[in-house]
Amino acid sequence: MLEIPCPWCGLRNENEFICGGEAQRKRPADPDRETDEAWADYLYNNANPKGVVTEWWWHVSGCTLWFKIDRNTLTHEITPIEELPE
Amino acid sequence: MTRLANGGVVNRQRRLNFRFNGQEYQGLEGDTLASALVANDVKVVGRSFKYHRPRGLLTCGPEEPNALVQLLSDGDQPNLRATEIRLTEGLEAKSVNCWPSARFDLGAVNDWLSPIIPAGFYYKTFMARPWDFYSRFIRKAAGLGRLPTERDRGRYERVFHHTDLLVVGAGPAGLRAAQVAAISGADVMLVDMQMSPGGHLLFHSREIEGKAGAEWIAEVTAELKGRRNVTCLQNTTATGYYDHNMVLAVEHEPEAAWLRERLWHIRAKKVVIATGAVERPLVFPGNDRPGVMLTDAVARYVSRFAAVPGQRAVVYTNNSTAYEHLELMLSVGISVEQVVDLRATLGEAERELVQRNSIEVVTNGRIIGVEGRSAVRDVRVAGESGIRSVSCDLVCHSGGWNPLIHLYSHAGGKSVFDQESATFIPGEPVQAVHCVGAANGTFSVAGGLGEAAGIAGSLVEELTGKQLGSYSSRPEVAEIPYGINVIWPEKTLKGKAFVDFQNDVTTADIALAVRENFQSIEHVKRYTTAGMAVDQGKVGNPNVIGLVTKELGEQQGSVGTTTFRPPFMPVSFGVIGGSEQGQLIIPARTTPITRWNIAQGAAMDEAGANFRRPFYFPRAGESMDDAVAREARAARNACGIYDGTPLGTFELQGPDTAELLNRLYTNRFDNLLIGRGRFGLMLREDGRFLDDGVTFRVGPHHYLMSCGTGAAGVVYAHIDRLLQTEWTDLKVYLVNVSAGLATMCVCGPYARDVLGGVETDIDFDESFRFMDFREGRFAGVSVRIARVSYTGELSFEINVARRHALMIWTTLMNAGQNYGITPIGSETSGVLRIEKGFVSPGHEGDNITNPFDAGMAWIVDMEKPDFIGKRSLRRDLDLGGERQHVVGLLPDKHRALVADGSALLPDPGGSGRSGFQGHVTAACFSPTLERTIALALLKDGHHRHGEKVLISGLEQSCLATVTAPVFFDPQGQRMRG
Amino acid sequence: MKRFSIFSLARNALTGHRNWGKMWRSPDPKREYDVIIIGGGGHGLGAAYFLAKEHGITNVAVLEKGWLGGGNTGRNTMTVRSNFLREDSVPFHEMSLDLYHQLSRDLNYNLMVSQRGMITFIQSSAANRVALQMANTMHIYGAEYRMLTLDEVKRRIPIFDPSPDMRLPVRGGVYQPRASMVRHDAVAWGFARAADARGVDIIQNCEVTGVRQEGGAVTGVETSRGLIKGKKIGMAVAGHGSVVASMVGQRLPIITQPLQAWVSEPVKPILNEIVVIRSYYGTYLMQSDKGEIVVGQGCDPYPSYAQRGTFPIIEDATTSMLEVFPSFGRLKLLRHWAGMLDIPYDGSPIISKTNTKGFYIDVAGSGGFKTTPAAAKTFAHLIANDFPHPLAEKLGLDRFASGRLVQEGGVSANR
Amino acid sequence: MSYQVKISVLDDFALLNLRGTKAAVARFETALELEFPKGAQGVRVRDGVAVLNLAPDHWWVRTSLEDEDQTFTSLSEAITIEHAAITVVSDHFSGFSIVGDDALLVLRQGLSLDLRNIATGQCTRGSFARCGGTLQVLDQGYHYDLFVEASYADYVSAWLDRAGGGGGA
Repeated sequence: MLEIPCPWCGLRNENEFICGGEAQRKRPADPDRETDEAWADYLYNNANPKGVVTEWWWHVSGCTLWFKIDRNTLTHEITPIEELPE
Repeated sequence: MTRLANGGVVNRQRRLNFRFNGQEYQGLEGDTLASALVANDVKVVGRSFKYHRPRGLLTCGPEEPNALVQLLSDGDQPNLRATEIRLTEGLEAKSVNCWPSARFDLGAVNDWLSPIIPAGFYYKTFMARPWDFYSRFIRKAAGLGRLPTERDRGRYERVFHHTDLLVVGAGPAGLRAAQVAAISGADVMLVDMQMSPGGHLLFHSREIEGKAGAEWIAEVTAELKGRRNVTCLQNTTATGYYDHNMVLAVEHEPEAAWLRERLWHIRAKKVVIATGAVERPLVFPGNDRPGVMLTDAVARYVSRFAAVPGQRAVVYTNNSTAYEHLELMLSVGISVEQVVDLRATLGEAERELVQRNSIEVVTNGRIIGVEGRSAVRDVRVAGESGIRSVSCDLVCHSGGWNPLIHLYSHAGGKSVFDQESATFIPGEPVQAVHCVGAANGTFSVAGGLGEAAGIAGSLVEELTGKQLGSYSSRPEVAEIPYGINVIWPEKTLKGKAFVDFQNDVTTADIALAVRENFQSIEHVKRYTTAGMAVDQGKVGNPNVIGLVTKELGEQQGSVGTTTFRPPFMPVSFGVIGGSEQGQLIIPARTTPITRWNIAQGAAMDEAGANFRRPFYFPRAGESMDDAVAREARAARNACGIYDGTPLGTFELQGPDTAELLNRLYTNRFDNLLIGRGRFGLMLREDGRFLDDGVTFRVGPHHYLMSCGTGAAGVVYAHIDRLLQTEWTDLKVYLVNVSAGLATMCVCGPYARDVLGGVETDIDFDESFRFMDFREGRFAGVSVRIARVSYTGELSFEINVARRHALMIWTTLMNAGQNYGITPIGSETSGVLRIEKGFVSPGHEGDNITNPFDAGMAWIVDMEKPDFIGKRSLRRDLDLGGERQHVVGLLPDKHRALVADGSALLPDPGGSGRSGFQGHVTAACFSPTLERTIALALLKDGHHRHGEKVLISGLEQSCLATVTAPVFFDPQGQRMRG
Repeated sequence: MKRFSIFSLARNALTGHRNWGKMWRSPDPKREYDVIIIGGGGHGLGAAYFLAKEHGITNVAVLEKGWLGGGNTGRNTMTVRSNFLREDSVPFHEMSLDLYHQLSRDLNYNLMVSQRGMITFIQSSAANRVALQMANTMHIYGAEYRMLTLDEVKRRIPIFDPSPDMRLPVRGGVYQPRASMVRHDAVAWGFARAADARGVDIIQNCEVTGVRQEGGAVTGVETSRGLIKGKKIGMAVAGHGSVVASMVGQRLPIITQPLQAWVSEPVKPILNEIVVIRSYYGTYLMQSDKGEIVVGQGCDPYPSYAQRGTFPIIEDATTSMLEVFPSFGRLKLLRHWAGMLDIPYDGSPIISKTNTKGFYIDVAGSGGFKTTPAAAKTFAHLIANDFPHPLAEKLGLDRFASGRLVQEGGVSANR
Repeated sequence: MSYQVKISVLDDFALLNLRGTKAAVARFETALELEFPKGAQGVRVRDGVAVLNLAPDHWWVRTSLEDEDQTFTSLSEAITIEHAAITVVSDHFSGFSIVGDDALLVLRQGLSLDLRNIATGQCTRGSFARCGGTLQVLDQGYHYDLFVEASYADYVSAWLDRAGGGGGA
């Protein structure tokens, strides 16, 4: 059971969060200018690496913040990468 | 009876009667079932799984492979180990998987058939007929115990716990680690699976720092119990090590007496594993005969339970620990006929001990046979001076020690082969886990104590930052230095030599697997089933690995272990899932009107997001269809009322809310006026339906959005994610107010009359237009009322604070008495929806249609710069091609029965199409039109109006005409009037 | 290939089973092959078997980085079924079931295909609607999937004993009689033996670390045992689809997520059918021939390659199981593990060419054990002919470019 | 036979959900004459009005029921052009008070967070049983107030009854 570092609430058990997927899937600024192939890649494809990936996580039953962490998908080692905006 | 007159930790005043395999016996309080059987000279305790060979006790602990029993007297539990059952008055048990009895078992025929049923024989035969022809018999022979049929009444509990340092195992090393760590003030938790602390010190009287073992244990335990920062749990098994130092443990008899077991989720900052080791058997022909036991087990039965397993013993070993027990055995009258040592030379301490007690030792010795099918009679020993037969009734053997590295391995750590102790010990730890003592391959008590103190001290210093001063002293303990030399048996052995007692796997099976090119250890395990039984290879696996390595001609240690998987010991499903039974498995969410609905006798069913909603309100004698028809007619012709509270309701406030809505919905919202609402459609990025609903503009920067029940959670996540991860520049606050704001709908031609009958300052006349909302006082409380309609009728939706909801509801019911007000269920509102052809994301959406397919082009504004899903819609439009469209279906037979999900096929007599054409998304009998109607997805449906298609259901099929997807009041005059 | 039968068993008993010979050879890799299959599980070995048997292509190598069947083939719950929703996937899964039922005889290796039937409980009207939609669609393609009343459910499953105040009362079920259980390891071993006998080289401990290309076409693979040339490469590496496909720069619409399974201690036969408690966390369970209760549930809620799962999945599934089989409280969990599934966006398999010439992919999707023989057969057809098998036409990567997906699995809405 | 704990329903509480920028907070503080807590788990109390800091820009104001309207009005009037959201959510939540020596033995069955880190006079949000919960610590180890979304009230009270050791087999 993962222990995930929420920037506001600190370390919490995985059952308080929802995984938001790969963070580098940024929504294109102007989708109309995307080719069909680029748009399909954004919609459906993932890097899905075996190793470190930057992910969104949502502290849904806590402070409801969305935040990013680096997580190793093989060892589940987690590195917090977001400090709170003061 | 071979119970010693004194000694052991048993209460000789308290005799306990028990029955085993139909025989009456007596044991003492403090006995386990196993020790009581030993004290009563019971040799055969069970039958092996495959060959049904008679089996005796091999061990004295939880790793016991042979003595699996059905505990009849306590819940008829299957597959319990006799070594783990505390003896109680009136206990009754019998051996598993033998018929008619353990003494005489017909299954033993397999022992004679063994030549033609080697490992994996079932892959090579049983192919002449379908497997189920054979599996009927094979399944009966398989399976060990019998599962009871009546309900398990046990109460269980699940808890989360956090600690700084967790110590697993309260043997000498574990006790010392906890003792040292506790000094620092850090939170320490000590967990141990035995009934009382002490580990192997309970079984072997050893002196530590000049004190007797038992005295040392009592001292340390008292010290720990006296500290507030220490939690001690006995009779608690740590069963698994999971991510980020989460350890799962099962507490068997918690002090909260109404509980049978408690499951602990322990999140620790640091973990010390002090789980000790189990003795490894030697591999020799007949090593499974009743009366062949591990040396450590013999010592435990004698010293702990004063029960003597045999009178004339032969000791067979390849290491020094066997010699530690010789004097104990002699002291209780066991005559040591001979010691057979596989090694060429003995250690100096061992030689001195055997000379002192004039015991005959055969070095370079091998046991090449054991006689006695249900009790050992004699053994054949091959030494330098030839082969001799030695008569005996007990064979104590020791092949070395297997450190219990299960938890360390679950944590992700790899094990390494230690040549000196010839076993697998922990390597580089993964996660914050540290092994000490025998679990770390340190087989001396003194060494274990030193390690434990050193590691525990450094860990708590790291945790607390405090210096603890000197603590890693290495006490002197009287013990023989550990020495071992593992010699694997040659292939020329005659007779069955077992490596896995429970699954009956012999050295011949291992050789066969390797010969057939199953050379990975995982292949050998799966092909021979070695290590796959209930004991999961705790005693046998290292022997399997050693033999495979020898067969491959590799260097010992080069072939690794199979994967260690939780749980360390089997765990009852009761404690895993039994704490949230019945209504607690999934929350049943309620509204203030739920109890009223139930009181009215509504047929409740599951709606979205775990809400229970009334499906229809049957009156006496009414079927569902009758009730739904009555309710629908009331809504169309008089007045219907339903509870809309489960719908999602969100407040959006901020200067950029209009821009946000423009990007979320397919239609425009930036031109919505205050006091007005608008129906909006929300898509996913892939252009498919997410949800639809009405949003009102309450103030300059203040909107109220409503959405479908099931979609509420998904829509909230969708918007919140966009605000926090993509459009972080938009100033909008999103607040979920679904539960706090009750929503009630009054619809139908008399809706205005019913509302008029209530004291209010709100005017409900024609100036209150469709999609307007007004705020004011209603029945004495402040409300917001909107003209929104999901039924196609004139309809008013009343929003009121939850605390007033029931009062408003009953007020409306009273006001509507003489207007035929009728509560309508969601089955009925489903019928009304189909009659109006309102598209539902969950039915017609079906994850594949886009708004154009659903005939909702009117709500899609492709001129907007961007909205979620727009790019995907453009892709759909550009690619074109045949798509499934939403259509209406009118069955030729007016009263045809059409089931949801029925498939659509071409009209047999009609157009040249073939194959699957689509399916019915929602069908019903329409009381308004007095005929069956349906909505459906049909290939190229928009262009096939007027065509006939065949509705193919499981029970019956019927022809139907394709129409536009609306059957009643297409212009919507009733709801807009 | 030595024929296996009761007679060959008896004959070999006389010589102490010393002359059985190898099930498959362990050759050193040749410098070049016509076809290189990456992945020695059921799909990879099966594809090699069908290439040899149905297309006469035998100069084939199957490269496995670990031991045969060590991936998902050795980690599933042995269930094979074909109850699906879409016209583009029902026939494909039906073919898989048909092939399974004749595979023991074709391979002369007993896969222990036990036709137990599968009963999915219906606990809400929404569930009833989905069951009907499946039943009607499958009915069109001759696949039997019929509704059961509550009494019929109770008659078939004697130990079905739900508590009176169940949160979602069982009101009936939907039944696929042909759903079966198959001994998973035997699928890999059976295919390996038969493919090896036809000349296919099966090479274990040989990890592919790179794919060589020239002018947009593959020329071979770099492996832990050196370079192996080949103009056609088939990837069947369930759980590692993205990792291997990235070697040709191909991104895929999949996420790797653990799917756990666990077994109880073996007990005497008490349950024949495969039971699915769909509305309680998608829990399903059955009893193996050995007597163990085998249980599974949905995937873990986040991507992982760790081949182990998170415990709450087992807790929720156990609570669900105890709701319909309360006597299982005393039964004990013996062992739990996890496979790694490549979960596609629409939940259906991907058997397809890619942007790189000669590089073909078979991504099993959610639960690849049930599709093993059909995927192997259609994958072999694609590799041999460079155009898809009729039943796999709609299962290519092109469905993602056009957005015409084969929507079987639940789709995470906020993607 | 059950734990030493008294579980009862809280009925006299009003909750106002505040979202706002720094500028808005300054307005809130003057309106309530109370300095807002800074940082996670922070709570500030001034004669019966408590402000709980739930997230970087998210607070609850907890007061008595009869002060609900007056508090809402004074907060709303304090805001002019600042970006803020003030919402009465008293009806959105149901409250339970858990008091007794065994309070932690009940809470630890539903809360996976580390209760050692939440001291008297602090608050936090986390997953509780199968829904979310907001915890306010009145006396660490002894007296906790727990708020859950109102539609889960029946479920949580049945859950607490069971966790307390009561309820049938």
